[in-house]
Amino acid sequence: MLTKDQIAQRIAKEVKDGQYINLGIGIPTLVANYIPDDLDVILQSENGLLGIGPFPTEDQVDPDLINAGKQTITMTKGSALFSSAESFAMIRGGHVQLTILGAMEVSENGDIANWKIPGKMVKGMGGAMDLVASAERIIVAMQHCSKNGQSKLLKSCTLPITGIRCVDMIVSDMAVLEVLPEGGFKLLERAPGISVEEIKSKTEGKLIIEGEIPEMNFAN
Amino acid sequence: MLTKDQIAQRIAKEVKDGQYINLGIGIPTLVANYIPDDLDVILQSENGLLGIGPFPTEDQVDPDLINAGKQTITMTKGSALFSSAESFAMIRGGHVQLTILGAMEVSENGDIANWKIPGKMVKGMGGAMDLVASAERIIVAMQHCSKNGQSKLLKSCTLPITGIRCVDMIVSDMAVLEVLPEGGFKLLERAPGISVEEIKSKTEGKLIIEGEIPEMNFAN
Amino acid sequence: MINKTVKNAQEAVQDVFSNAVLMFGGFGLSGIPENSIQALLAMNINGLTCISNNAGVDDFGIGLMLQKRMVKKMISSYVGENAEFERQLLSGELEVELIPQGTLAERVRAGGAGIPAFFTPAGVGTEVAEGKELREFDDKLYLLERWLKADFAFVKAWKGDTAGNLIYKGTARNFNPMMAAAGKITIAEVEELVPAGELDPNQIHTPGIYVQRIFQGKNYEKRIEQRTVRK
Amino acid sequence: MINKTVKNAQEAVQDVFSNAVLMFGGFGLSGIPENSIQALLAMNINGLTCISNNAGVDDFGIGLMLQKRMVKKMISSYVGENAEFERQLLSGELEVELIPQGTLAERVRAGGAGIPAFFTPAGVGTEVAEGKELREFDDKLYLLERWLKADFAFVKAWKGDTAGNLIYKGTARNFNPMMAAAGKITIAEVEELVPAGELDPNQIHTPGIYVQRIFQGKNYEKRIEQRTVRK
Repeated sequence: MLTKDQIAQRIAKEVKDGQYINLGIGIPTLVANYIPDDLDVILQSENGLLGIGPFPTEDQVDPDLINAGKQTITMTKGSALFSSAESFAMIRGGHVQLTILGAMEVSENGDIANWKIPGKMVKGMGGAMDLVASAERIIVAMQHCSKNGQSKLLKSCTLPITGIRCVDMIVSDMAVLEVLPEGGFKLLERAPGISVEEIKSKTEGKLIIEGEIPEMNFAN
Repeated sequence: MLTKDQIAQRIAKEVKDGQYINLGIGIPTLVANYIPDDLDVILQSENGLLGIGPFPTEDQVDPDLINAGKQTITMTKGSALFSSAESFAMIRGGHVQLTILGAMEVSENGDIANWKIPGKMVKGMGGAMDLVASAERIIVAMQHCSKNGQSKLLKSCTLPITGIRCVDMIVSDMAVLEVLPEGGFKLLERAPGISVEEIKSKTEGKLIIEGEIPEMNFAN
Repeated sequence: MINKTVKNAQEAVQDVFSNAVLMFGGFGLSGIPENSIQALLAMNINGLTCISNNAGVDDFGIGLMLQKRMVKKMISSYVGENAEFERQLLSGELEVELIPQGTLAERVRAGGAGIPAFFTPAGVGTEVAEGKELREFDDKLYLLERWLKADFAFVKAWKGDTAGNLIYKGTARNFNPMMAAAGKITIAEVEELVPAGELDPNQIHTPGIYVQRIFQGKNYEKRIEQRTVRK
Repeated sequence: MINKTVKNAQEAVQDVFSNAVLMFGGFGLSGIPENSIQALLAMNINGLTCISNNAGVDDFGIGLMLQKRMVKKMISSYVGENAEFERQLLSGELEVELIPQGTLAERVRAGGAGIPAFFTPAGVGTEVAEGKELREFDDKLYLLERWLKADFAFVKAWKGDTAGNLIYKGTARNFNPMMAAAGKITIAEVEELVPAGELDPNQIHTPGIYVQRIFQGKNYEKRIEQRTVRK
C-alpha cells in the first residue's frame, strides 16, 4: 500500500510543463513537494493567488498571505493576486488546467463525493463543486477502501455528490486508474506488492483490466 | 429659446452634492462647466474612470487618458481607473446616480430614442442602452422640435428606441418637463420669453400644466 | 472629492438594524473587518442574516456574533472550525445555506453589477441543484443562480482614501471587492487612511463609488488559523 | 515561472487563420494592439469575425483590416468615424452586430469566466431584445445574453512580465482585461516587458494565466481621435 507521500509522488508524474494547477487540501498539497524542478508549473490558490511558493520561514509569516487551507504561504516570482470572483472566473472558465483533490467516493462514471457525510457535521463544499465542474483534467488522491475495508470506487456514490462525470484519474493507495468517458475504472498501474486480484476484490465499480498491469515505478 | 449652454446650465441645477454622474456626449458634457464649486460630485466616464477632470493643457495631453467621447482629459484627485466590465457593473448595478444624455425623441411614458435613424448610417448605441436601463435618475438634454418644427416630445417614439420608461426629466430649449411615472410631460418651467401656448403647440405628447408655470431663472 | 470618512467603527455601524442582511469580506480570518465586527458585538441587535465565505472561529470573527446569538442565518461556503456554530446548527437555532465558493463569489459580484441571475456549472447533479433551473449550453449543463445583495457590507482594506477608494493586500483581498459593490451601505475599515489623491488611480482595487463610509481601523489582531512554517 | 515571451508580433500572430474569431482590446484608438494589427495586415487571411468595441478609423486600427477586406463580420457597440466601414456595410460586404457597450463588456467577461449566459436590463423593449429570452426578476425586466469567446484575443498593456502578467495605464485598460480572459490564445503586446518577479503581484490587472504569448511592442503611434485641450 502506498503512503500518502507516495500517492502524492505518483500524482506528480502526471503534471506537465507549463500547467496551472489547483491542489486541494491534504494529500494533494503534498504533490507540490514532488514536482520535478525542471517543470515550470504555477499553483493556484482559490482564495486569490497564482504562484504559491514554499511555506514561509518564521520571519516571513504574513497573516495576509494564506492558501485555501488557511496555511501561511509565500509567493513565487511572477505571481499575481486577485479577488475570489476573479479566482473562480479562472477556474470556471477552464483556465486552471489540472485539479488534484481528495475524495471519499468515486463512481465508475466519474462522479465524486467529497464534501458531506449525512448525519455527521457538515462543513460545506468550499470551492470543490466549482473545481470539479470546471477543470479540464481532474485527478483524485484517495484511499481505495474505507477503514473497515469497503471499496470507495463504486458503481454509484452513496454519499451526497460534489460533481458528476468529472474525475479523469484516480491514484489510490492500491492503484492508478483511469476513469473512462464511457464509464469504468481502467487499471493502469498497481502499487508495489499489490496484485491485480487484490485490486479486483477491493473495487466495487466496473474494473477494466487489459493486458499486463505494471507496478508503479518510483525510480526517477 | 435656450442655447446649448443654457440647457446645460439649467440641468446643472439638478445636480446634488455627493452624486456620481455620467454625462453623455454633446450638451451633457457642457453640464460639467456649470456645476457649482461647492458641490462635490464625481463624473464617471464609461470607458473606465471615476473622477473626470478638466481638459488637459497641451503638455498634459495623454493618449491613454480619454473620455467616452474620445476626447483627451485629466483626472481629479481621488479618481479611480478600471475596466469596461467594472464600469458597466457600476452603471448596471445602480451605483451611478444620475445620467444626463441627449435624445432625438422622448415619449410621454419616458421611452427614449437616441441611437439610430433607419435608412441613415448606423453608428451603434455605445453605452446608451446600458445607461438608460440602469440609472436611478435620467435627465435628457434635447431640442424641443426638429429643424422643420416637428415636436420631439411624442405620444410614442417613431425612431428605434434606446430604452423604455426611463426618462425622469427633460430640459429642452423651450422648457423643463418632468416625465410622470403614470405617463405625461408635466411642465415645470418655461424658457425666457416662451409662452405656455407655444410649448403646448410644440409638444405632441400629453402635456400636463398645473397652475402658473414660471420662467427659468439663470440668476445664480 | 466627496469625503466619506467617519470617526470610528461605532459611528460607522450605528444604524445597522435587527434582521438586516449583512455581508462580511474575508477568507477564514484573513481580511475580515475586525473593527466593524467588534462594534456590532456592542449593539443590541439580532435576527441577522450574514453572508460570508466562513463563519469565523469560536472566539474570533463572526464566531463571536454567533456566541452572542445575533445571527439567524449564515450563507457561506465553508463553516468548519467552529463548535458553537455546530451546536446552534444541530439544535436548529441557526439556519445555514451552503453555497459553492465560486457561486458565492459570483452571486455577490452579480449583486453589485446589476446581474439578477446567471448560469454556472457548479453543483449540477448535486443537492445544490435542487429547485434550480437546469439548462444546457454548448453540450454542458448549468444551473441558474440569483444575485446576492446586502443592507450593509463590511469590508477591510490595507489602504484607503477619504473618497472611499480601496487597496487590499495579499490574499486578504478575497471576497472584499465584490461585497463592497453589493452592499446598499458599504462600510470600509482600513489599516491606513490617506487623503484623496494619495493613492495611484491605476492601482485602486475598489473604486470609491462602492463605499459609503470609511474609517481608520485600529488594533488589528490578524489572527492566523494555520501558522505553517518551512522546516 | 512559465515564460511566454515570443520575439515579436509576426511570431505571435503566425497561426491566426482565415474565418477565425478575433477579439481586440481598446476603446476608440486608445489601448489597441497596434503591433498585432500591423502583423495581421501582412497576412493572407480573410473571413475574420472581429469583436471590438469600435472599428478603428479609416486609416488606423481595425479600419486598416476593413480596407484590406479581411473582415467578414464586426461585433461592436459603436462604429462611427469610418467611411470605408460605412461603404462595406451599406453594400452588404460586411456583417455588423451592434451590442450595447455594457452588454458587450459583460458577454466577453462571461466568456472568460465560464458563465454561458446571464440576464441584463440593457436593451429591454428595443430591437436588441429581438429573439432573446425576456424574464422578470424583482419587478424589472431583463434579457438573457450569451457569452462571447474568441480563437485569438489581442490585447495591449503598459507593462507586462514574461509570465504574462499585465498592467494597463489610464483608460487604455478598457476592454483589454476581459478580452485577455476570453481568448483561447491570448496575445499580449506591452510597452515594457520585464522579467517575472519585477511587477508587484498586488498591482497586476491581468494575471498571466490568461495570456499565452507576450512580446515587447514597438513604434507605438497612440493616435488621438479628439485632441481636446483647455483654453
